[in-house]
Amino acid sequence: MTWLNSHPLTFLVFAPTLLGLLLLALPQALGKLTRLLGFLGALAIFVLSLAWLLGRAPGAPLAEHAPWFTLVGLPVDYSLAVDGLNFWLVILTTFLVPLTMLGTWNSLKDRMGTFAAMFLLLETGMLGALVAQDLFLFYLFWEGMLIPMYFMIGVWGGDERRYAANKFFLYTLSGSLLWLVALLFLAGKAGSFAPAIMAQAASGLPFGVQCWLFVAFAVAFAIKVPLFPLHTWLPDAHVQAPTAGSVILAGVLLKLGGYGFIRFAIPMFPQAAMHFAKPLALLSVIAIIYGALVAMVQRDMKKLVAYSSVSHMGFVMLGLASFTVIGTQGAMLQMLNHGISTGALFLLVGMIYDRAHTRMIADFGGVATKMPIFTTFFIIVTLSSIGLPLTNGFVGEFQILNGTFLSGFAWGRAYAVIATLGVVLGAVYMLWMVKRVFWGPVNPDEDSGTQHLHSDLNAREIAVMLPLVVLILWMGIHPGTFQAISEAPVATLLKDANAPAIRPLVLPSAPLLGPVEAAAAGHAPASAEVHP
Amino acid sequence: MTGMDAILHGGLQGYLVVALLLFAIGLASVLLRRTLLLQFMGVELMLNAANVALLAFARSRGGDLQGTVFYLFIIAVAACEAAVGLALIIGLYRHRDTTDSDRAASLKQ
Amino acid sequence: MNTYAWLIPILPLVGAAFNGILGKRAGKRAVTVVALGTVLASLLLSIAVFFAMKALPDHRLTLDLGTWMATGSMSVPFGLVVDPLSGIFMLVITGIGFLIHVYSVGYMHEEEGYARFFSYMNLFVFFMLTLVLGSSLPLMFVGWEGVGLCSYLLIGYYYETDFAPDAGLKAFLTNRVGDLGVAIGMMVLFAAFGTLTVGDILVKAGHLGPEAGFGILTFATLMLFVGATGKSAQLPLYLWLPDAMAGPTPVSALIHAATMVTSGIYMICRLAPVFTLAPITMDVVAWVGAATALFAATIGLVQRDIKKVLAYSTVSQLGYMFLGLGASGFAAGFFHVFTHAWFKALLFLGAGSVIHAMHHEQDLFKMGGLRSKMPLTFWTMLAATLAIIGFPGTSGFASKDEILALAYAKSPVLWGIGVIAACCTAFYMLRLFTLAFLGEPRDHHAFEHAHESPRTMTWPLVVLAVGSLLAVFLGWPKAFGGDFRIEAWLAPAITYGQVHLAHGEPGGAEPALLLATISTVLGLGFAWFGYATYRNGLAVAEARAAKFPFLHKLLLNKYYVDEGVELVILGPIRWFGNLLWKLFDVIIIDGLGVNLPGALTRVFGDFTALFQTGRVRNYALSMTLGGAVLLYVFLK
Amino acid sequence: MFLAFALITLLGALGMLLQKNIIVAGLCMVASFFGVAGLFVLLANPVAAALQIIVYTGAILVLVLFVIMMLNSHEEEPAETSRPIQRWVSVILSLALAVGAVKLVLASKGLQQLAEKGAAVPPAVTLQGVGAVLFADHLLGFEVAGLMLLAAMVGAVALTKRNL
Amino acid sequence: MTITPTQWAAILPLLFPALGACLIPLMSLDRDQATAKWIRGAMYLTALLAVAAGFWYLTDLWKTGAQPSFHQLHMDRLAQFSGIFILVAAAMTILQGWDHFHQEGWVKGETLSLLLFSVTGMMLFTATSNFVTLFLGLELFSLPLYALVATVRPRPETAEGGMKYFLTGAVASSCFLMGGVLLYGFSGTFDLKAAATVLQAQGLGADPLVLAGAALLLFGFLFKVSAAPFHQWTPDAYEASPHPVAGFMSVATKGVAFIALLRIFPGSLSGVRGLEAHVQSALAILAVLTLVVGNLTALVQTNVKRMLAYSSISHAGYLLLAFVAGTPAAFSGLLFYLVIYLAMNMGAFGLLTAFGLQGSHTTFEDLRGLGWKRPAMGFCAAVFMLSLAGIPPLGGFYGKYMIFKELVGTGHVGLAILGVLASLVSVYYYLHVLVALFLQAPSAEAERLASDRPAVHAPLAGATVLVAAAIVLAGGFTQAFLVQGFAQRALQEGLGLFR
Repeated sequence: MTWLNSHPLTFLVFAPTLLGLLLLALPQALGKLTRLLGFLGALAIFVLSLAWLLGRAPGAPLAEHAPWFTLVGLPVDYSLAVDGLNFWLVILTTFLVPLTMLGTWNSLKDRMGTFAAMFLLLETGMLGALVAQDLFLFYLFWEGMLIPMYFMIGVWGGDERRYAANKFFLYTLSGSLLWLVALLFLAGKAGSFAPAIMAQAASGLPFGVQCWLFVAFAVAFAIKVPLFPLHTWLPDAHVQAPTAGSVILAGVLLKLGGYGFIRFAIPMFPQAAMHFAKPLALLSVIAIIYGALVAMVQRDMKKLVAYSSVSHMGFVMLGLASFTVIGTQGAMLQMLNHGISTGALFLLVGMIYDRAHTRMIADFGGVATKMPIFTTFFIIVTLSSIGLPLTNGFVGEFQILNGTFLSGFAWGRAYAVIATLGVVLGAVYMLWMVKRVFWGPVNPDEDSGTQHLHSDLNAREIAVMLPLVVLILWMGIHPGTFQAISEAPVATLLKDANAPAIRPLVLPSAPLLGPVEAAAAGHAPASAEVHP
Repeated sequence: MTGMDAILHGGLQGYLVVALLLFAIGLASVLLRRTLLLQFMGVELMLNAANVALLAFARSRGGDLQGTVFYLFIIAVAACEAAVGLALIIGLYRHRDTTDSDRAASLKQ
Repeated sequence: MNTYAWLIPILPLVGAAFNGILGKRAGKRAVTVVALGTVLASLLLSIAVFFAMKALPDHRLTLDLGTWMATGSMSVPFGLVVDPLSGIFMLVITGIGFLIHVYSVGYMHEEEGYARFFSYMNLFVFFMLTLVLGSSLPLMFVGWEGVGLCSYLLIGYYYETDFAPDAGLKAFLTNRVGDLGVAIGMMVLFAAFGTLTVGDILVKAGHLGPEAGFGILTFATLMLFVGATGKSAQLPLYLWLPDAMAGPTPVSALIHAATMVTSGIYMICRLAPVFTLAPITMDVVAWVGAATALFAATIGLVQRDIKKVLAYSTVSQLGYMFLGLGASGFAAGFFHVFTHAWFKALLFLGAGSVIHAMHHEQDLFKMGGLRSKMPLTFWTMLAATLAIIGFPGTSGFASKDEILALAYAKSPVLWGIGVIAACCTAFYMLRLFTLAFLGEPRDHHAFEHAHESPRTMTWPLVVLAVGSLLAVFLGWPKAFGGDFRIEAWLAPAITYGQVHLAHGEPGGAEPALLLATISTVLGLGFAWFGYATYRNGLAVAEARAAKFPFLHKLLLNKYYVDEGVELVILGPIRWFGNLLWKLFDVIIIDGLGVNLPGALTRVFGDFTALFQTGRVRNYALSMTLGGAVLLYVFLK
Repeated sequence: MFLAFALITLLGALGMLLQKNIIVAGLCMVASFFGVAGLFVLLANPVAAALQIIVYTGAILVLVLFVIMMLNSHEEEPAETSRPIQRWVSVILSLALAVGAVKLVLASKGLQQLAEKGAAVPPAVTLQGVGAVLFADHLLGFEVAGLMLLAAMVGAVALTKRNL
Repeated sequence: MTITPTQWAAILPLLFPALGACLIPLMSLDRDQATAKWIRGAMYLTALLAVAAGFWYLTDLWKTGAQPSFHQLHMDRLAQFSGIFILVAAAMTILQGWDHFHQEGWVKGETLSLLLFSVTGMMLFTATSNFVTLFLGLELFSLPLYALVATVRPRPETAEGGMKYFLTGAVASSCFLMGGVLLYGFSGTFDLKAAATVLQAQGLGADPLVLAGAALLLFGFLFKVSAAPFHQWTPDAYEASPHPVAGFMSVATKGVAFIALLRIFPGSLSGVRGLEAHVQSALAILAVLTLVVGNLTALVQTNVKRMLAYSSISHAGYLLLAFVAGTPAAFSGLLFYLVIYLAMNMGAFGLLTAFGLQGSHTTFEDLRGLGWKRPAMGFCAAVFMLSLAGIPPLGGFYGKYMIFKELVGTGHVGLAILGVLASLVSVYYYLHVLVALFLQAPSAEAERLASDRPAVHAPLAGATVLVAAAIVLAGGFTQAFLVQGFAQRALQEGLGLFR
């Protein structure tokens, strides 16, 4: 017990592995039992993570540090920590895993135990990558995530699963291998894998080298995000993956890309990051619009949601590229939002797929008549996804857009205005899909998906969706719960990075507006940004 | 003695030239002949070339006996190679009824 | 009392939640009680709060309920502001809302989705109240988008039909385009003023000189106006409103006539000091308003669907309001909102009553002679018709006249357009009225079964009719010697924080009176013309239409705008999306960027595999080549 | 004398390389080995010369010729397809190697020094001397050579023994 | 002529397997042994015992830290390290072969005997810097392998594979010999360390014939590690040979050749100034070629064994990169890599045995769905393939990690990028195995294999595969221990690096 108290993060990260290995060791004949065991274990881990993370004394950091090994003259530390930047992402992960297990309870017919084990191994990878404070450790977890995900897509996926799984694996690996070279280069210069020391070493390098290093980091993370034009693995992976895989892919895996930027790429190479802010933002804006336009013409619901992910994650990247507290905070929240909303969407699509065995939009029509509860949930999640105020989607997007508009870069305003178009397009593709699937008369075709819908959501499925809906509203109405903790770290980070000050619009003549009033008007808690 | 003279008059250089030419001819027969037995003989030639060079060097080092000892070992190696090599050729002949190495090319890609 | 003001929006929300989640199980009676009860409670509370506000010295009641979003320099509170402007709106929303709720009890009583309907309606009231009471722009935006959502849900209420979901989608998406403008406007205002709280913005704007308006503020206000055109169905974003009639009639009355569609006007009034700083925007507002008023009115002339006529009429009247606003007549525009709320709600409810009586027959050409069958509806509709055509002494007369007077001051052309639109309005309203209630019944079967509506439906009509007629006393036009009391009422709200706000000054009394007389007489003339054309059936009208086949067809097909939008905007966007997907995503990025290198690698692999010939001589040769390379490198 | 033996050696080898008939090629090989033995005599190494004739010519080549007879293929089989690239590249490489070898020998200063230093003819190698060195310095090598012969025998048996 | 105890200590580890090699053929003289299972058992046990004794003796030696020698044989730390390496590989091979040779129709003891001879030769090869011994060691381990490749005589292609291996190998060893003779000629000594000193002292380091000799010496090593373009025998020989023998060749041959290369070039010959640069630039070129050819050709293979052969070629490329970096850390990375490589490649070939694939039934098609039929073996397969691909946190990653780190550190960023791109390509064909095992429906062959045999088809092979997987997995967590405790000590105390 004392060990647990002193190593809560180790436990949190590796408990899923232990559980997963246990499930792998259990005989296959126990199929359903292993599934239950996996779920209960994941639930327990979630509860523990809540207890440890929320229950700690305010301000007390949750960290573990121990030297691990030294190879080729480079010390690698076993260094884990939870701080403002990853706090909620950790909880999101532990939350989504049991929820997804419950949500896809009956989706799989065979090898349920193995699947649950893969899921838990993936959880270890994700949690480890989130809490790792040493880049080598981070890299281990980062790559380690690929393996279970590969099997989840490849074994339990759709018809094109082999292609999708290989593509996912190779695509993401290609970025991270090149990143590894950059990592080794910098670690060699710094003599350490600690981000702070590496950052210091990086700052001593010529600017051109810094830029190359940043690009290597950025490409690895951007593939995960995924940022246009490195996104094409995502639609295949999402469509082919089983529901649980899609949920966790959208819910957590993509977040790690954005998290990588804010945790490593930006603080380590602030100058280069600033240098590349414009191209990053441009790609983000393209991703927002492009993802939305392509989503609009999709025929498969899952693919549509997948492309919507591209669009939504574009917002995250735009917020990060703005280098303002508002934008970055918005991006952090948007990551959580996307995890909840898109995760929920994939769950819902999975639920209807389990019943109708099709995901093609044209196969449906009039689903609302058959499944009113399902429809209600779908609409709520849709609204969250399109950023309706009072749902979570709005807060994130609003802050990102405002942060971008205010950013110290000349392009900020134009990009913010263009990116706003994405909000409109988001409504177009989502609601158009809703219209074609849910509204209208019941699809009269005998073989249509709607005709195969015989039951509305059962209690289990409602129990899965309710927490998500509650979160959607909670995050929309009181985002402070989720943003307060990252406010100070983000502000510090941007200050350390020497981010350019925000650029308010200057009105031509403001004779009566004195500086004192101005300071009073824009109150800025713990922030480098003060409106004049 | 200049280089060319030394070669023609049986100096060390001459032996080395003979050795290296013998080596080249041996290699050429591995590359150019298709009959496995002749290719094998090419290998024997290459070994012999080494022998010539070895003993020539040994001589110019004042009749170093180490060289002769190594020569003994090389002969043993050549004998062993002959045993194994010929056994392999016979084994191949039993299956394929040929000693043409180009015809024994089912393992490829 | 004031600290409970937050209950005003929350009560309907509670009702919505109850009806949405439990309504189906609780039964119709409980649903009715909850839905009506919450709105009624809200109404009573509103009245109390309104008078409490009036009693305050600065007519301004603010309430801070905690933080919504706070990060960096952005801080958005949950706060309410009740001042004369939002106060009157609040009363209209809860008051007319309550009446329409009552009406709906009768109108919807056979519907299966009764609870769903009332849940949406309550939710709408909540969002509408949030819109008007919210103390900051994002909070206003909550309501702004929220009412759009409710509108979407209510238009698509008959979701199992084909057209209703389409109409709902159209409404939501068109509104979204407008919301884009509001979002951008908010960003600009935030960047310029450093705050999103309306009060603070107004205070800061008040310190700006008139020269501040060019550039930034013009852009911001124009963007906000784009939002207003979306929500208030102005050119070019009016398209959704006529289709929105697919929803149940009470919805049309509440949302698409009385409240939601006027939120654009509310926003401009709310931000009047900022708009005033941007004269270019004001011109745009005025001209767009005028153009919409005329454009929609002409379409209204030939429509056969009773609700469509009213819908285009609404668009046209909204145009009027913007015309007023654009002419700096914030009070005038707002007053028209107020009066319009009464009579347009009444018109819709009356139409609903007719439709109800005719078993969901909406075609005017199949009605006729209903006067005898439904007298109460007839008389209340008459009151509303008189009000909308500006019959002297009615509320419509007062508000319309004030707008026209201000328009003349801005530009005589605007006045001219306004008058023509007013004449068209008079014509099609009388056409509607005549076709529905007078003359001979054209569909005898339906006529036989027609009957007066139940009491829950008729007494709201009566209340509204009284309102339509009496609302005039709030602002008897100055042209006719009145004091236009509402202007003074609203002044604390509209000039809030202002140091030097330029007021729109109507011209002197003499031309005003003359112009007012001209417009009134012309309107009445066209009203007679409408009556005369249709009193004996359709023959006269058809003969006349045949003389202008092209024009008639153009109007009948609403200038082919829907088709044009499909052709010019939606089609290309879909085409472009497909292009991006099939060409860019699949072929260029995935094909050339991802699969091609993969395939090339395989091809190279096939190539290198060619060297593995299986012939031992080749192997020896490549080894020899390798040896040669080694020798070369070593001896180099 | 040197030239004669050298020519016998090289021409015998060339004959092996170019001769169509396998048996003739084998006999050329014998000639070449005799030439090598002659060279060894010139190198004052009668022990090596004797071994060359006894072991190489007497044992190994006879074994090879025996196998040639056994396998019953006296002529080189006709080529399945002509492979000019293989042939020409091989020829060029071999020639380059030969020419390069001569050039290397000529270019090597160290070789020249060595040749001058060791020009004096040393006393002939005796079997006694060889034996002494073999068992003193190269005991390990001797043992290993023994193992190797055993291994080769086992290998040959494993590969060719008729009944498994 | 007495042999002192320290001399015994130096040769005993070699004597055990040699003794075993001599004994076993005697056991198989009995004609009726095909029916007598116990004779087979006795032969295998003898072989295992010989290996175990050598292993036990070597580990004991390692613990004491003694580095005895016998004439030209120096049983120093590096030799002990490689001896342990070879013996472990041999033990795994014997265990995997137990059932497999039997199924392939070959039960006689010659196979085992040859294997043990080869083991002896390998240990000798890595334990000396004297050219005579080196050459004899090379031949002693090569000749039995030529024969071993062709032992499964009923299969027609085995003799072909053996012949190819033999002929190319003979050419390579002739070149090796010529190189050694040239170095001897100029230095007057067969001891390469002394030769280097002499050459440097007499200023002959840059003599063209000396350099040519060094190049020819390198030729021999590169052939044994199967670096391109000396690699072409590899896939053919592996395909021809029984699975355990292929595994043994891929691991042990490559391993000893790399260790001997390490001992001779950066070790013994380091005294010749300027040679290092030549070696590095030559190896850089060949490493690139090896990586490209190995990986690309592996990509298009349909036969798992051939794929593994090309993969072993590409691994030679990574290992060669360690020489390009040329730092002690890179060499310790190399040794660590070899340890993991031993486990994962023996395991990978052992899988084929454990899955019961015989003869030429080793295509990807034959593997279909077997992963689910034999979950434990499937799990091992995943471990091996992902480790071969260098996916963290498996052991294979750390080997590459150390080599790449040193490459980048010594300024060869381009080579490092090429290396990672190559491993990206390699991921594809390693995944191909997993695709076949897990992602495809079982083939008829898989169903048959699963139905008519016990759960793990060849128990001993299965066990070795499991052990190998355990080593690979553990390698991912004990990497620092392995590197510092073994690889670095071997280099430091055996070769004198890290000074």
